[in-house]
Amino acid sequence: MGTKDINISIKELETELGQIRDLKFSVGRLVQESWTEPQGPTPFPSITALRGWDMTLLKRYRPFYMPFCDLCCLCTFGKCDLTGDKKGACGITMSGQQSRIVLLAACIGAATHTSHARELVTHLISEFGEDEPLDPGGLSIEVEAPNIRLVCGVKPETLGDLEQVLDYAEEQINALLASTHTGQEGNPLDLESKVLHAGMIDHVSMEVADIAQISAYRLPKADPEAALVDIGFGAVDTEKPVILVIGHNVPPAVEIMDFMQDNDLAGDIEVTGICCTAIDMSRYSPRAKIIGPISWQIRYIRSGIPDIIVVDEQCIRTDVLDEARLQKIPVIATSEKNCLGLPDRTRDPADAIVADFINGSADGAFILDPEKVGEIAVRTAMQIAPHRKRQKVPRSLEEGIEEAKKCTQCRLCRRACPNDLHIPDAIKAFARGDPGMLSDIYDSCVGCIRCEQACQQDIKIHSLITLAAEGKLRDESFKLRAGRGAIQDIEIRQVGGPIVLGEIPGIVAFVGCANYPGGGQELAEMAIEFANRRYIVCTSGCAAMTIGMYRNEDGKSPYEIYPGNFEAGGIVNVGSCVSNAHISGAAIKIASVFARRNLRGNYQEIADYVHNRVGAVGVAWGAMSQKAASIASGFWRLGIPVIVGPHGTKYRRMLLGRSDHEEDWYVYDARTGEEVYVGPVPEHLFVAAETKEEAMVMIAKLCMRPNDTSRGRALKLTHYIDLHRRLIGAMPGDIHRFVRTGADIPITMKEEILRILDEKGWKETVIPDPTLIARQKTEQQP
Amino acid sequence: MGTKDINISIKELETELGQIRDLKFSVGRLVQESWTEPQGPTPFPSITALRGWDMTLLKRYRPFYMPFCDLCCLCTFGKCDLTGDKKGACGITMSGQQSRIVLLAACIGAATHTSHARELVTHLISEFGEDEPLDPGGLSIEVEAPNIRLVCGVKPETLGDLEQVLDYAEEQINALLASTHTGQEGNPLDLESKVLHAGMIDHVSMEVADIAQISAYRLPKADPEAALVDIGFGAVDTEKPVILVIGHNVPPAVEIMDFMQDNDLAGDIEVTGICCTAIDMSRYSPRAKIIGPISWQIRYIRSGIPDIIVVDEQCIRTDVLDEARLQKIPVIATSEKNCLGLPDRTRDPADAIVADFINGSADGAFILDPEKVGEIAVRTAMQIAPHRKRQKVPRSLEEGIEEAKKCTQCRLCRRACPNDLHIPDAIKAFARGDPGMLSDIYDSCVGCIRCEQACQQDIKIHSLITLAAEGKLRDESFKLRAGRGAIQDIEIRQVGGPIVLGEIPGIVAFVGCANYPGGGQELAEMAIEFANRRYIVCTSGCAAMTIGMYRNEDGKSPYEIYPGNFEAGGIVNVGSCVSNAHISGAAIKIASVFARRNLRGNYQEIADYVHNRVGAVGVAWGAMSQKAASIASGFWRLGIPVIVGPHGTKYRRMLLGRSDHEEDWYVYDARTGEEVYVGPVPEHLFVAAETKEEAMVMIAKLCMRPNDTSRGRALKLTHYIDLHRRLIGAMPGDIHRFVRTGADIPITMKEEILRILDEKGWKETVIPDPTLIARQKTEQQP
Amino acid sequence: MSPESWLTAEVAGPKKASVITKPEIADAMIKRAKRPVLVVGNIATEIDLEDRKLIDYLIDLAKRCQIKVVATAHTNAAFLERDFAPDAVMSAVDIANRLADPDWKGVDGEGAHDLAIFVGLPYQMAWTILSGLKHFAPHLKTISLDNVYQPNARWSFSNISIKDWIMNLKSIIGNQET
Amino acid sequence: MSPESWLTAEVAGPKKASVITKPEIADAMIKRAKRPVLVVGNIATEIDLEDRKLIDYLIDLAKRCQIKVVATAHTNAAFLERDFAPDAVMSAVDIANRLADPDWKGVDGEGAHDLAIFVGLPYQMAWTILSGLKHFAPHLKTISLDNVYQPNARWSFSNISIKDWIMNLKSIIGNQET
Ligand code: SF4
Ligand code: SF4
Ligand code: SF4
Ligand code: SF4
Ligand code: SF4
Ligand code: SF4
Ligand code: SF4
Ligand code: SF4
Repeated sequence: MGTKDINISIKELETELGQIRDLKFSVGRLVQESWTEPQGPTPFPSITALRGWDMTLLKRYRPFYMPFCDLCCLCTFGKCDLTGDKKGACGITMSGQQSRIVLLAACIGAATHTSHARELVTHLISEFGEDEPLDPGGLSIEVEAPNIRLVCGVKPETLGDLEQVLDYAEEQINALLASTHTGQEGNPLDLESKVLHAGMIDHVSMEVADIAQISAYRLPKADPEAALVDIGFGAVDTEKPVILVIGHNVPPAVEIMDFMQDNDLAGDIEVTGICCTAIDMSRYSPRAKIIGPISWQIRYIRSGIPDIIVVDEQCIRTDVLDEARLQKIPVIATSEKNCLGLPDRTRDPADAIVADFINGSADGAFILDPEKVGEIAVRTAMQIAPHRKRQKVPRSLEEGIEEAKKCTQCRLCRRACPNDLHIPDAIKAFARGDPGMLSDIYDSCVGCIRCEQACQQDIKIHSLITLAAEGKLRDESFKLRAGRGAIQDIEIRQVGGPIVLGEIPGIVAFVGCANYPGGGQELAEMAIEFANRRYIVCTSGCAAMTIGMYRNEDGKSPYEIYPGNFEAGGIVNVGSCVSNAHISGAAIKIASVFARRNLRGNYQEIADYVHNRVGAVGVAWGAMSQKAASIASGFWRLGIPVIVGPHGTKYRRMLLGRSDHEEDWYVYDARTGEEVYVGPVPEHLFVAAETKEEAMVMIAKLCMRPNDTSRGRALKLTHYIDLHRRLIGAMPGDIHRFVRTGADIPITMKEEILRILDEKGWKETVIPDPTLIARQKTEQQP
Repeated sequence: MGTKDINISIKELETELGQIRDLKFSVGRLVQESWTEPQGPTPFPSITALRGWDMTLLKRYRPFYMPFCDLCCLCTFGKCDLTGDKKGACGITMSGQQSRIVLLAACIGAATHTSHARELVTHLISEFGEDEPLDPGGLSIEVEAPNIRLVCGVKPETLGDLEQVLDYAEEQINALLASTHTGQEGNPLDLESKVLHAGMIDHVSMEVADIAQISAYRLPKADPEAALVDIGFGAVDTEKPVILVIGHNVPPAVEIMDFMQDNDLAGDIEVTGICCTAIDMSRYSPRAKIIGPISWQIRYIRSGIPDIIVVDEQCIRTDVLDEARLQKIPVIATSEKNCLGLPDRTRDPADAIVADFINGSADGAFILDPEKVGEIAVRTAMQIAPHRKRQKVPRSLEEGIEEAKKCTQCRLCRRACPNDLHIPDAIKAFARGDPGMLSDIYDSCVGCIRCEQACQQDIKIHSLITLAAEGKLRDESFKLRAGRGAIQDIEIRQVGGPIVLGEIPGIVAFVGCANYPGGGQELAEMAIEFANRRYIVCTSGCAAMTIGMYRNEDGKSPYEIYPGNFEAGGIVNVGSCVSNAHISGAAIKIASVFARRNLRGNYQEIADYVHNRVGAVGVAWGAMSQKAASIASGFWRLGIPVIVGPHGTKYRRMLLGRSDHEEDWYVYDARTGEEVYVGPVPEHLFVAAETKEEAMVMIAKLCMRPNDTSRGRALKLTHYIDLHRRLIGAMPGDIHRFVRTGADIPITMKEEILRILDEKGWKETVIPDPTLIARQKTEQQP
Repeated sequence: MSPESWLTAEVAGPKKASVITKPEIADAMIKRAKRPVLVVGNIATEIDLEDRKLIDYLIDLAKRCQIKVVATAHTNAAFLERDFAPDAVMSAVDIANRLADPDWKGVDGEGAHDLAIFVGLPYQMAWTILSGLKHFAPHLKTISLDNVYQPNARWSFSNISIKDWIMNLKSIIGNQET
Repeated sequence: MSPESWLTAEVAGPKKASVITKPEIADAMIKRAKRPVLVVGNIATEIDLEDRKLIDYLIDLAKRCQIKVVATAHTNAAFLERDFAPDAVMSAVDIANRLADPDWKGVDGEGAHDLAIFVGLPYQMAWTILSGLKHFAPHLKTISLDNVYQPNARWSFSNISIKDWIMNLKSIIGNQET
């Protein structure tokens, strides 16, 4: 599809240049003229073009479905009872239904990034022109768009070139979404293959969005030393006017900062942000301050600190207007996708809108012009701030305690809390004057206020929690390394060998949302553990923020301790959610920049390379959204495993390998064509861990790859065994599956392991040049 | 967005023609050069461009939400309990959640038609070239694409021109789908506005699909006398080899018929179809035979009649392969959106595939080449048929009765039946040898086999039903007028006046799926009732089939009795689901061809015209799917009300007017600028009727419009009152709301009505030149 | 007793109807209501209860305790045949939509209803409509008098036999006389 | 009694766990099982029941009726501290995935388990995992021994107090002795 769609044929054209007859050309082909790499087999792949590869993965990593409901309610034939082996009125089975829901989520996620990219690219073109060159990394980057090159087989050079990529993405998502219609695809594996397709498209669109904004807004260009920026409640100077931006699409925030700059107000106003817009504006200007991830919305608005709130799109609480109204904070909605029911004042003069905000006759406006938003936000904040009345409720500890006394101990709050936190006990203690338990709850609270919704006494539970934890809140002031964007080609060249040979034990990417089962600290601990073990730690989005909101005894955040380089022991914040494309991009670039495989339109071969050689693992500990689902899907299609927290089981299915099924773990040896047993590496493609301890052991385990050299494998095993011993107790029971030859055995544990191998009847095998693609077995690999 | 996306700018281009520098042009603009109509305010409208119009409608027709579940389970923050006034963890309210689900359904529906159109257009371009002219109606049609012209502001002339329209549709759907992401749009009315946008896009895409296939395949071109084709089980000559096609995308079926034609087999094989592919292939060749709507799938496959089954996309039972396997019928899947888990044999030689089907080594194949499918289907059917073994189960009445005796009267079947049919009683009677009740059930059974799924005794209930009704089944042989496609401009000119003045009492469109609450006969009765009353009756899709599956005392089907002209008393089958665009198109053309309003990019004005003047009502009595949701949404945005059956309440909400709120029913009088009370016309935008009687009375009522002349209104009232009296008993209680002046009163009932008006304190008002658009009130209308 | 939806898949929850375990419950609710309304769907004209139709019981009920009656669909015709004039004729979604409006003045224009009794609608339509009221009419109590469990009503019978149903209806009607 | 999910929104149905109204029920199921397995999640190491931890009760249970034990997450460490070696250490989804496979030979390689007892997993994770087994392991019976209702198990306690829980656990363990 893709390029074909934008073939253009003109019979006759009169322009100022003269008349042309019968001109035919294709934009896609033009763009490629300057690129000599030969086209691979699947440029712009259709929704089934990579089905063969998907089935290869899915044969090994079978879906284990965990229905989140016994029913299907997607059409008016329903609801249909799908328990037992019942089929719905359309014939669908429970497994089909679950994978259909996964597909729906992946479509929503991919559509969200694609639409975000579309809006951003359209805006940037209108501002910078379609010829604005793409430059995500200056001289240090030659492969500027690994996902786009790999998937689409084109090499985008300007903002305008990105449009055809988005056309393709939109077409694909549309076809995938259509597949979820009642009476379309019902085969679970075909639906799963479509999920993988959605994920792949998602990474393409994320890449579009991020390289567009990096290029046009001059965000850090693959800079390992991007600035350290402020993060945390306590970092805000509340004496100044305060603007709050929430969401994922940065233009309004950029315009706010530009307006300040142009009017010499840069030091006078605090621009604070939540979620990815916060990350992206801190990439634009290190003066911007990040409050925290998604879960900080309620507590920050209720603090009464912001003087105006600007929301764009995605991950914004839909009740932001209600909460803001209680605090009398005006709200500006700036995205067509999130209008909040506000009146469209795009064409009204800024003066009028500011005046309405100040005199309180308007509590919000929908304004589709980022520049105007910038002006209005700044002017409103400046004018409101001096008269700002803090509305914090309850106003004092005493008032809070009085409120807590209303509690009847009905436990409905706890039964509404996704983390089953012991709220009633804590409220009881608080009512007696002891804020300790409630303050503890703050540490694992995801700020969803479901507890408040459930409380029949209308106790503002979340407000009490933040009241009890006020000291902690005020103390939240940390440093985050601004999102650096892509990974440099040179970094890839340097680590490519050690990674592929297994001598850097792995790349661990902590990504995704903040639906943590036990607080954000766990995430920071994990990141630190693996950085200390000299894995390459990558991060993005809410996870990147969370990792920054932690300090050691010396008061330093991980970003102040570990370098931002893509190297062993680095903690690499690539940026916002859309920057995730640089993580998949790095894996792809290992295949291309380091291993010199052809990239262009050559998805299957590259994925096979990554799956068998690049010991990367994604960890989405608080994965919550549909975007998180599509991001994960994109990693899966590249054969990169993803670990989620316990809430991740609500995504309806895992993709689990069976280490005990020996027949599943054969690969072709590209050198000999033989099939070789390589053990369960990586064992799973999508798996939920119950606790951070389990997650850490899993990370170490899932970094193993068939291509590991013995030195590499021994190193990886050392980490795996060490973590297992420390966190789970005793040696792991499956070591024999990961030792291929005697040389794989970590020297320090040689005897013990040899004894185990003996018990298990272990047999030595060979280390192949691994591939899952049958046709590749006869080709010689470089 | 739209055109902007395909602006092309080339700095330098070397072609065989020479070198060009700095060429810039836009395809959209080019296409428009030949069209002199001035561009309206909203060509290629963005997702909020028509928000103002939507809010005008939604203010009058407020959503009444009927949640289908107390929970939201869309992300891993959930499930969230939304009862009471609880908000979800993302802040969404129950009403927001319901409209989000409606939007999700509308997106799936619109994506399905758009993807269908894309697949079709891509295929047709590959076959006929992008320059193939669009010609949906020969000389009788000038406005070839009313929806496209209206929405996009472009005038497509060739197949290739349709691609930019699809690009636009895909972009819009993508943005709408993104809006459903957790933490995006949560305002119910904004979500509803987006639903309307999805519906509008849906009609554009349906139009693309149908005018493309009409043009390329030379389907009937707006022909009121399109052929009468066979429909029904009994119309099939089972002595011949039988091919069954199921779905919505006609190319494989066309290739089947072309292969037969090219090989002189046209008379030797029966090509039979279910769903819209059946309708569309009967438009291609009147030899094709239609079995029936979606609900006939199980009974027909189980009959063992088809020798091979070819499925394409949409509304295909996902268990078709399981059912076919039981009958040893091979299945060919032909769409990327519905692969059925079958091996991809697109590149295998036809001989090999046919051989595998014949010798039974393959029970299905996925083949992405319609031409190859045509050959394989025909050859397989020819070779299998002579050896066909009927597998019908149970094989005899006796066997069936034995099976019925296993029944324990547990009632689980009835509790699984969407229509709560009295299956246990009927099975009991059948076990005693009396098939009567079971045969009665056949009449209202929608063929979903949920009863069988529930039965713990594994009784093949649906098979017993068809066994008991075998006589009826064999007797199903009727005539359907093949889908004529568009409405001619001349027809529009002729009926435009009478419709707008109210002198043709209304246009009633029976459309949509077959999820009938009480059997298809009700639909036929309704169609006949309104044709007899000289309304213009339109139909499409499953509804068109159902209306055809009925005969009067003389053995004639409605299509044999009523003309196919778009005129009072006609029954106009426009075609398959995508042909619905011709029904909205006809309403639009009344505004443009008849009333000469500017069409181009002028959506709001035209919708306002249609809403206030064109007495059209859609009836989707068995609406089931997400497509039905998006089709209805497209009608709503034009201000055309839609009635659904009782199952339609599962779409989660109605759009209901409040006849008792006088303030809701004012319009501007374009002549005077005054606001005038016009009564609740039409009273609702989306409403479910409980029974066909209620539906009929509602149809008559919802055809009234502010613009009706007194003669027109009197006529409409006559029908309304007459139907109300006959079906509901007594005079309707709201006549006073519909009488504006004495002249509106039907003469025959003058006294009685005057008395009622008197009792109600009725006051005379004026008949305005109605519009809901404030700015229009000062303009003089033609 | 864990009442189950009659159509197996139409599960509801967490907010579910309390079961009318004995007629006195319905009774008390009707008595306590200031402005009850009875919404009768078309199936009431079809169901045989001993030698009468369901609708005949409902007429008794309406008369004896002066409940306003709304006839949906074509149920009105059956009422008229029995010389009983419902207070309003309205589609089921229309009456539900009005009931959800706390400012609506009721079928007689004299004030909002505080109790709505539903009976005789198709099961799934009653399910969805009662769901609408459950969620959006907090000021209103609802009772289903069908012989099947309607989880979205405030009160409902569980799935009971025709015999029990008759007994219950008779008892409710009878009690209201006293 | 209509058992409710502990987390209010995690409603299930139509297929729902039967309630263990008295310990004898669990008892009988365990006795009847040929190859039971006990899956213990990390929360078992945290919950205090009188002066012991939940895990201590589970060790008693496993020992006295010779049930194979799978420790998920880092629960193994707590077992080892107590000198009890679980038969397998596995993630919760891993053990569930294997249990759903009728051809799996069990933690000891000697044959498929016919009963899986779950306890100590986070509520929502137990909910989803038990749902997976409910739908895809028709050959397997499941019991939840947490003190909250787990609708997707075959058998579960309703939401009971710690006191009742202790009593029940003791009774089950005790009964197994005899
Ligand atoms: S799938 Fe979700 S919305 Fe539907 S019935 Fe189940 S819990 Fe409710
Ligand atoms: S999509 Fe299928 S399973 Fe779901 S409600 Fe509709 S008919 Fe039932
Ligand atoms: S706000 Fe915190 S304590 Fe309240 S329900 Fe959500 S996570 Fe639990
Ligand atoms: S819901 Fe409210 S009243 Fe009940 S225990 Fe929680 S805080 Fe107390
Ligand atoms: S990481 Fe997740 S929650 Fe955070 S901003 Fe991104 S999508 Fe939203
Ligand atoms: S989308 Fe909102 S309401 Fe739905 S499950 Fe997620 S947080 Fe809860
Ligand atoms: S197949 Fe017919 S009888 Fe059976 S459940 Fe469906 S509609 Fe009812
Ligand atoms: S489900 Fe089966 S056994 Fe039960 S009543 Fe129906 S036909 Fe009889």
